[in-house]
Amino acid sequence: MTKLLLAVSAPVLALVAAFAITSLVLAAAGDPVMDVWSQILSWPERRNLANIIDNATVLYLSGIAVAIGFRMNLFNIGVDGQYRVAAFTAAVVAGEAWLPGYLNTALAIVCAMAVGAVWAGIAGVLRATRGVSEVISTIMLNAIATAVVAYLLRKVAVRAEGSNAIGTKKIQESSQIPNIGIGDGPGQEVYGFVVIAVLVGFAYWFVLNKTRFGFDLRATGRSTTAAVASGIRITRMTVAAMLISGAVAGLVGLPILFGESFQYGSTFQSGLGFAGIAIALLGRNHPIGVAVGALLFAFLDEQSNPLQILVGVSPDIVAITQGVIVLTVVISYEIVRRYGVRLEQQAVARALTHDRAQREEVPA
Amino acid sequence: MAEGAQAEAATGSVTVRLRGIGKRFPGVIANDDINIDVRRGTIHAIVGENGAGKSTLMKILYGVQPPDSGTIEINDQQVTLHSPADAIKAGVGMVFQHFMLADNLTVLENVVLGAERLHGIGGEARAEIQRISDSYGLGIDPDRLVEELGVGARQRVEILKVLYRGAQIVILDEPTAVLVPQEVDELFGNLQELKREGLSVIFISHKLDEVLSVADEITVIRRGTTVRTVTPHEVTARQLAELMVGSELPSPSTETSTVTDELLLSVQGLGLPAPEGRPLLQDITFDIHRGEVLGIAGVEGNGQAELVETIMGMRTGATGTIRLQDRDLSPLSTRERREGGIGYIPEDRHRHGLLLDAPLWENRILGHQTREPNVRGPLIDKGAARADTERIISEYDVRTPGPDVLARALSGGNQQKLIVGREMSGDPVLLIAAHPTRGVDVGAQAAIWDHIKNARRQGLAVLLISADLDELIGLSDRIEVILRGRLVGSFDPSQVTPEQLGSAMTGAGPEVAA
Amino acid sequence: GDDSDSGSDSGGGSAGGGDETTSASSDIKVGMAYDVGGRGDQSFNDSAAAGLDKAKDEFGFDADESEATDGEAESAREERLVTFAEAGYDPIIAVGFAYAESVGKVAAQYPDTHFAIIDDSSLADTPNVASLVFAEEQGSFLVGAAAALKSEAGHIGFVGGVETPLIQKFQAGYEAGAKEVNPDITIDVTYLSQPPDFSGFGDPAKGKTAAEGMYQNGADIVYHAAGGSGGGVFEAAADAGAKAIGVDSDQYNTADPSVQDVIMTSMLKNVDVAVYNYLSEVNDGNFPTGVTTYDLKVDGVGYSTSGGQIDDIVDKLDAYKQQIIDGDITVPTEPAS
Amino acid sequence: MSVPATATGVTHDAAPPPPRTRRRLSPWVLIAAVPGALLVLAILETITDANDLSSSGTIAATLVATTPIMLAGLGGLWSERAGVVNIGLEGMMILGTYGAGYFGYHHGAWAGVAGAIGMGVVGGLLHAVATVIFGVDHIISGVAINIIALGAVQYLASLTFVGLPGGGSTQSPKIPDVPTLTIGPLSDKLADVEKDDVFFVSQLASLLRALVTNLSSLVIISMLLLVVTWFVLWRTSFGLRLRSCGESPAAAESLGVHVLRYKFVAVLISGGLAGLAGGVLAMVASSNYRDGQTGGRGYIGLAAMIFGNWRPGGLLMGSGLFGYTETLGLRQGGTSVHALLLALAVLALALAVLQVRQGARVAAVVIAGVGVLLFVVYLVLDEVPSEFTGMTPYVITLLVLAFASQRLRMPAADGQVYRKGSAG
Ligand SMILES: Nc1ncnc2c1ncn2[C@@H]1O[C@H](COP(=O)(O)OP(=O)(O)OP(=O)(O)O)[C@@H](O)[C@H]1O
Ligand SMILES: Nc1ncnc2c1ncn2[C@@H]1O[C@H](COP(=O)(O)OP(=O)(O)OP(=O)(O)O)[C@@H](O)[C@H]1O
Ligand SMILES: [Mg+2]
Ligand SMILES: [Mg+2]
Repeated sequence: MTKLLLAVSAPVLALVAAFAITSLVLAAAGDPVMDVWSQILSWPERRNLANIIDNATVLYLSGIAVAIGFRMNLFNIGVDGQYRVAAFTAAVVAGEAWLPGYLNTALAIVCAMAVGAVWAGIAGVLRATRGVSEVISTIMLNAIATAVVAYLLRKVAVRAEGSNAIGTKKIQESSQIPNIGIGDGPGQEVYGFVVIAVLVGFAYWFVLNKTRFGFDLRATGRSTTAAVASGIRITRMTVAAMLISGAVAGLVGLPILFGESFQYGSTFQSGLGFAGIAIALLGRNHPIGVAVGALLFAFLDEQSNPLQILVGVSPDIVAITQGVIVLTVVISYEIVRRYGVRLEQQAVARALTHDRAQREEVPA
Repeated sequence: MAEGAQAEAATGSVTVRLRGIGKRFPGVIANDDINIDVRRGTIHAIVGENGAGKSTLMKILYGVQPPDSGTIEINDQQVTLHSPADAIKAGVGMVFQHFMLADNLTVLENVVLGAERLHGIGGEARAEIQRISDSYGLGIDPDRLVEELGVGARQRVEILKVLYRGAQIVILDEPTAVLVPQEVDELFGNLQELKREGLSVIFISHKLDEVLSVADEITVIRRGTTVRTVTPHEVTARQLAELMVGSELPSPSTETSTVTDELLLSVQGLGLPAPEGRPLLQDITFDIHRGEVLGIAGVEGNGQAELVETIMGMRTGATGTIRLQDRDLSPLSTRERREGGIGYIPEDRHRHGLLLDAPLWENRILGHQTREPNVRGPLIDKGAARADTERIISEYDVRTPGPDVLARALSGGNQQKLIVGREMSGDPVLLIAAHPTRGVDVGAQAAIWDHIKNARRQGLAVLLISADLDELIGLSDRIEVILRGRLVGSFDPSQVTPEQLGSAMTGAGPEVAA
Repeated sequence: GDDSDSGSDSGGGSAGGGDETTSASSDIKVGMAYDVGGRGDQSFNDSAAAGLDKAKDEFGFDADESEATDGEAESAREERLVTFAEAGYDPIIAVGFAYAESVGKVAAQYPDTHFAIIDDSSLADTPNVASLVFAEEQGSFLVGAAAALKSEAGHIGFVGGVETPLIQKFQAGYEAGAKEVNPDITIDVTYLSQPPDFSGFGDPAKGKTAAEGMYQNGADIVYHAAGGSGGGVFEAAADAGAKAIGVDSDQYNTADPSVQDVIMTSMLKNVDVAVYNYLSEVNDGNFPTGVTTYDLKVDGVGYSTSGGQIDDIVDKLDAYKQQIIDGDITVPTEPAS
Repeated sequence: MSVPATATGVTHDAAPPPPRTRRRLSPWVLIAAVPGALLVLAILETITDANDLSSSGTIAATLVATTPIMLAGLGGLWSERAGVVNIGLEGMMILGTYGAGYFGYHHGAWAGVAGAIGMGVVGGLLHAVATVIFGVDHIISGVAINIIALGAVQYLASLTFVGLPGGGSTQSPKIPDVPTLTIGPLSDKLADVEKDDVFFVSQLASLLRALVTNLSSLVIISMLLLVVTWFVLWRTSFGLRLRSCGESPAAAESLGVHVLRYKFVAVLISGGLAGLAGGVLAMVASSNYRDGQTGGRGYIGLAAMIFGNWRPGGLLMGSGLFGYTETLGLRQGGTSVHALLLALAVLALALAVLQVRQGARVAAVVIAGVGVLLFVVYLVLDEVPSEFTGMTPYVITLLVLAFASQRLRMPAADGQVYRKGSAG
C-alpha cells in the first residue's frame, strides 16, 4: 500500500518540479506563463489525441528497443541508424510488392526487423568478440547508416511530378495497414500499428520476466560475473540482446511507413532513436513506464506545436521541459528508492532482533 | 611474552578513550554505550560476532561515520572527527576489513594519496616508502601496480599507508582473514615492532587463538555493547567464544571416513596457459571419489581461483582432461556442467554468487535456470521458485523476512547460507566450495560445516578450497597444496599441522610426493 | 519569441485588427508556416518573411507565423496547418517542399481555405492550392556563367548543403552555365551531408573546410547552396583571397562586412517576390491556384550586382538570360553525371 | 524495477584475464607517430594519384577539425577520470557555441571564449549537481542535459539573436576573430619547399607550414590544455586525488580525500572544456553560432576519449584520426579516400600476418579477408563516390577499434554513483 503510494507520488512530484522550473524559465524570459500552460494543459481535441497516440506508438517502439539493451547494460545509441536502414528496407520491399496484400506487409516487416537486427548485431559482435564499446560503435554505425541509406535511396528513388522530395515507390493500398478510427472527423484515427506496438510491449514484458532467456538477460545486466558463474554465455547474450534490440528498432519507423507516408523519403521523421533513449530512461525500462513516457513526450510535443501561433512563444521551451522531466523523475525516484531500501532494511533488522531475542531465550 | 605485555599494558598511558559510544542505523543499533581504553605500546584486540558492531566502532574512531552519542579522547584530548582527514591528523590510521586500494594505481600513488603534503608525490616520497619498507621489513616496491600484488603484499601496503602518515594509533580490521600462517606470523612480527616503537594497535579478528597469542588486552563486543575487557592469560578461547555468543566454540572435525571407491571427478594433466608469462595452471592431476572431501591449500593467488573456474568451464584455453562420472567435461559449457551435477559456492559471493539487486527467489534460480523447480520448459516458475526459497530459508536458517527481500539487504553470513542452500539443491554429485565460511561468524560457520558433512555422508564429493587451515584440516579427507599453479604436495589431514601446510604453501617446506 | 509580436495580439480578436491601422487595413489573416530555421535564417525562410512583411505593410494584413522543428513528425506539419485553418487564417502559406504531403491533406479537409506552397508543384491540380516554384537552375546558370567568365584559373567549385534534388538543381544549372562559357572548365563539387542528415545546412565549419580545399586545389570562385553553412564558404574565400557566390538572397547585403568583398554575386531566388505577388493577388480578391513558376522571364530568379564586381560582364550575362528566356538554351535540372 | 543500470566504455567480457602489464604508450611511440605517419602519406602520394593527403591546407584544416573533438574528449577525460561518465558533452558543447555567439558578439573575441567556457560550466554544474549530489545515474543525467541544452539554446537564440545584424533565431551575428599566428617569411620558404615535391621533405615542410601559417591562438591554447591536463592529472597531487576518485573512491575517502568535492570540480572542468570545444567550433572552425552546429561532435569526442584509453595522448590520436579523415572527405574526398583504401588494405594484411604469428587464426582470416576486399575495391574504383567519402571517419574509427587489439581500460569506478561515508 505504502509502496503504491510512493510509486505514484514520485512521478507526480517530478512533473510538478519540472513544470515549476519551466515556468521560471518562461517568466525570466518575459513570456506569458499562464497562457503557455493553459495551451499545453488543455484537453487535446480528438485529432490531436490521435496524433499523440500515433507519435507515442513510434516513440514507444524506440524506447523499448533502447530498454532491451539497457536491461543488459548495453547502451544502444544506434537505434537511430537501425530504424533508418530498416524503414528504408521495408519501404523498398513493400514498394516492390513481390507478394500480394498483407503477405507483402508481413514480408516487409520481417525484412525490417532482420535488417535492424543485423545493423545492431554488428555492434553486438564487435563488442562480444573484439571488446569494442557499443557506445562508440553504434555512434559510428548511425553515421554510416545515414550515408548508406542516402546512397541507396538515390539509386531506387522515384520522384513525383513537380515534387522536390525523393522517396521510394509508394506502397500499394492493399499492403497498407488500415488506421483505427477514434472519431468521425478527419484525422481522428490512429495507426493500426498501435496494436503491434502493444504486442511488442507485452512480448517484452513476457520474455524478460517470465522466460529463462529473459532471466538470463536480466541477470547479465545486473552482474556479468555472477551471470558467468551461473552458466550464462555472455558473448552469446550480448549478441542476442543487440539482435533483439535492433529487431525492435527495425519496427520504429514502420507505423509511419504503413499508416501515413507509405514511402521512405527525405522527409521521413528522424531523430527517433535519441528520443527513445530519453523515453526508456524515463520509463525506467518498464513496459508500462516506457508507454507513459512515450505518451508524455508525444503529448508535450503535440500540445506545444501551436504555441507559436496561438501564444507567440517558441515551442522549443518544451524541449527544456522534457529534459527537466527526465532529470526530476530520476531524482524523485532515487529519493523514493532510498526510502524504500531503508524500509526494507528496517524490516530485515526487525526480523533479526526478533530472532536474536528468541535465541537468547533458549540457552538462558 | 604475555606477561611482559601485561606489564607494559599496566604502565602504558591511555591513548584512546572511548566513552559511551552509540550509533544507530535505520532499524539497527550498531553500537550502544561502548567503553574502551587503549594503552600506548599495546595491542588491543576487539572480538565479537558478525554484525556485533566492531567495524562500525572502528569507522567511528577513524572519522568515516559520526557517532550518535559518546565521546572520543585521543591522548587525553577530546576530539570530534568529521572525516578520516581529522582522524589522520589526530594520529589514527586504519587498515579496513576490505582493502582500500586502487588497483590501477601504483603502490606509491596509493600510499601518498591524501598525504602529498608530507613528501610530495615524487622521488622524495619514493625514498620515504623505501625507508619504511626496509625498516619494518615489508619488502615493497613502490612502483608496482597494486593489481599485480598478492593479498599479503596488499596487506603490507595498507600497513605502509598507515605508517607513512606517522600514525600513533593503528587499527587493523580482520587483517588475518586472508593470510596464511607464515604471513600471519610476519604480520604479528610487524605488530610487535610497532608496539616497541610505542604505537597502539587495535586489532579485530574472528580467530580467537590468534587473538590470545598476540593481544595484550581483549575487549569483547556483543550486540553493539562492550561486554568485558580481559587479558589473554585470564581466558581460554572457549571462554572468549562464550563471552561473544553465549555458546560453545565449534570446530570442524573429521568423523569416520565416508570415502568410497567410486571415482567421481578425475582431473588429468590440467593446464591453463597465460597470455604472457608463466602458465596459470600446470599439470594438475587429482581424483575425487564419492563421499570424499579434497581440500586445496595454498596462498591466495597461486591458481586456486583458476582451477575452480576451469573445472566450472568459466575459462577457455585449458588443456588436459576433466571427467565427471566418466563423462568428458571439456566440450561442455558452464551451464551443462552445472546440469551435470556440480554445485558451486564461489569465492567472492558478491561478484560470482549473487544478484545483489534481485530478490532472494531470483537468486535461488541463478545457476539453476534450467532445472526444476525453477522452470517449466522455457518459462520461469516463480511460484515454485519462491516456495523452494522458503524451504532453503528455513532449512539453512537464513535470517530474512521473506523470499522477496533484495539479496543486498542480507548480511554476509546470511547471504552465504542462502548460497550454500541453493548449491545443495538439485542433488549435486560434486560440490566445489571456495572459502565457504569466509567472514562468517562462528554460529553460521558451524551450520555450514554441518551441511557439508551431511551431504558428504550421503555420497557427495567435495572440492574444498579454503584459506582457513583449521577448516581444511577438519573437513578434508585429503589435502593437496597448490603453489604457482602446480600441485606440490599431498597431505593426510589427520597427520599434518597448520605449520607444515603453511611451509608447503610458501614453497619453504619439504615437498611430499603426491 | 518577439518575432511574432504582431501576431500575438491579433490572436484574440481578428475583427479588431482592422481599426488600429490607419493606413491600409484588411480583415485577411495570413498564416505562415516556415520550414526548419524559420524567420531569421538568413536564407529562404527569411526571404519568404520579407515578402510577407512587405505585404503586411502595404495591405494591412494580419499575420501569424510558426516554424518547423528539425526531424519532426509529418503530423506536426499537418497540425500546424490545421491550427491555422481552424483559427480562420486564410490564406495559409507553407514554406518549403517538406509541406507538400501535409498541404495536400489539409487542403482537402478545408476546401474553403486557400493554401500556397513554395518549392513544390505536385499539388498543381488541387483547386485551393497555389504552387509557387522557382527555376533555380536558370539563376544558377547565370552565376555559373559569371564564375567561368571571371575565373582566371579555369577552375571553380560548388558547395551544396545537403544532397537533395532541389540542391542538385542549383548544381546542374551552375555547371551548365560554366560549361557554356568554358567547356574545359574544372568544377569541384562537394556536398556537406546526405539526407536525412540535414546538418549540412547548418555547419559552417564543414562549409569552410570544403571550400578551403577547393581554393587550395586551384579553384578561384566557389558557389554555395548550403544555407547556414555558406558563411564558412565566405570565410574560406576571404582567407584565400578568392571569390565566392551567394545564394537565395543578395548576400552582399546581409553578410558580415569582413567577408562582403568576396561575394562576387549572388544567385537570387526571389521567394519574397513570389510571396508578395501571391498576397497582393489575394488582396485583390483573387486566390490564385495552380502552378506559378518564377523563372528568369518574370525575374523570379536572377543574379545580384551589388558591389559592382561583375559590372563588366553584365552584358554577357544578360545575353545568356535572353537566350534562356527565348528557349534557345534549355538548362538541365539534374547534374550531368 | 531497478534504476537502469548503465555502462559506457570497454568491458573485458571478451577476454576475462586483464592484461597484467602496464598499458602506457611510451612517449617515444607518440613522438615517432608523426614522422611515421608523414612517411606513410609520402609513400601513398607517390604511388597513388592523390595529392591532397599531406598538403599544408589539409593539415591546417585537420588541426581545426580536430580541436573541438579533442577538447570535448578532454572534457570527458576529466570527468571520467574522476569517475563520472559524461554523455552530456554534446549538450555542454551546444551551450558553448551559444556562449561564444552571445558574449563574443557583444563583448569581443576573448569574452566569447570566456562565455563559451562559462556556458559549458553551467552545463557541467547541472551534471555535477545531478550525479554527484543527487546520485542520479550518469547516463540519464547526460541524456537529459543534451535535451535541455538543445532546447535552451534554441529558445535563447530566438530571444537574443533575432533582429541583430546577420542574426536570427538559428544563428548569431559574426563573432570577432581571436588572433592568429603567422610567421610570414618562414611560411613562404616552407611553401616553396612544399611545392618542390621532394619525397618526405615536402610532407615535412607542409606540416611545419601549417603550424606557422594562420594558426589560431585558440588552437594553440587547446593543445596546451591537453598538455596541462596531462601534467595536472598525472604529475600533481590534485590530479592524483582526482584520479583516485575514479579508481577507488572508497579508498580515497578513507585517506581523507573529499571525494564528492573532487568529482564536482572535475565535472565543472569537464563542462568548461566541452564549452570551449563549442567555442572553438563557433569561433575558429566557423565564425558564428549556428543551430545544430555541433552535429554530434560531442559524442565523437567521447568516442575519441575511449579510443585513446582515457589518456591525453591516445585522445589526441583518436581525435586527430577523426579530424583528418573528415577533412580529407570534405576536400578532395574521392581521390584522397581512395588512396586511404590502399593504406588500409596494406595495414590489414600486415595485421593478419601478425595475428597468424600470435596463433589467432580465425582473426587473421577475417582481417586478411577485409584487407583483400579493400584492395579489390581500391583496384576497381578510380574514385570513391561522394556519398561514401563522408562516412570515412566513422568507418575508419570502427575498423581501427575492431582491429587494434583491445587493451583499453576505463577507470575502475567510472560511472558508479558514490555516496559519502561509503568507505570501509
Ligand atoms: N552503513 C550502514 N547502514 C545500515 N546499517 C549498518 C551500516 N553499517 C553497519 N550496519 C549495521 O550495523 C551492524 C554492525 O555492523 P558492523 O559492520 O560494525 O559489524 P562487525 O562487528 O564489523 O561484523 P563483522 O564481524 O561481520 O565484520 C550490522 O548488523 C549492520 O546491520
Ligand atoms: N553502506 C551500507 N548501507 C546500507 N546498509 C549497509 C551498508 N553496509 C552494511 N549494511 C547493512 O549491514 C548489514 C550487514 O552488513 P555487514 O557488511 O556488516 O555484514 P557482514 O556479515 O560483515 O558481511 P561481510 O562478511 O560480507 O562483510 C546488512 O544488512 C547490510 O544491509
Ligand atoms: Mg563484515
Ligand atoms: Mg567488520
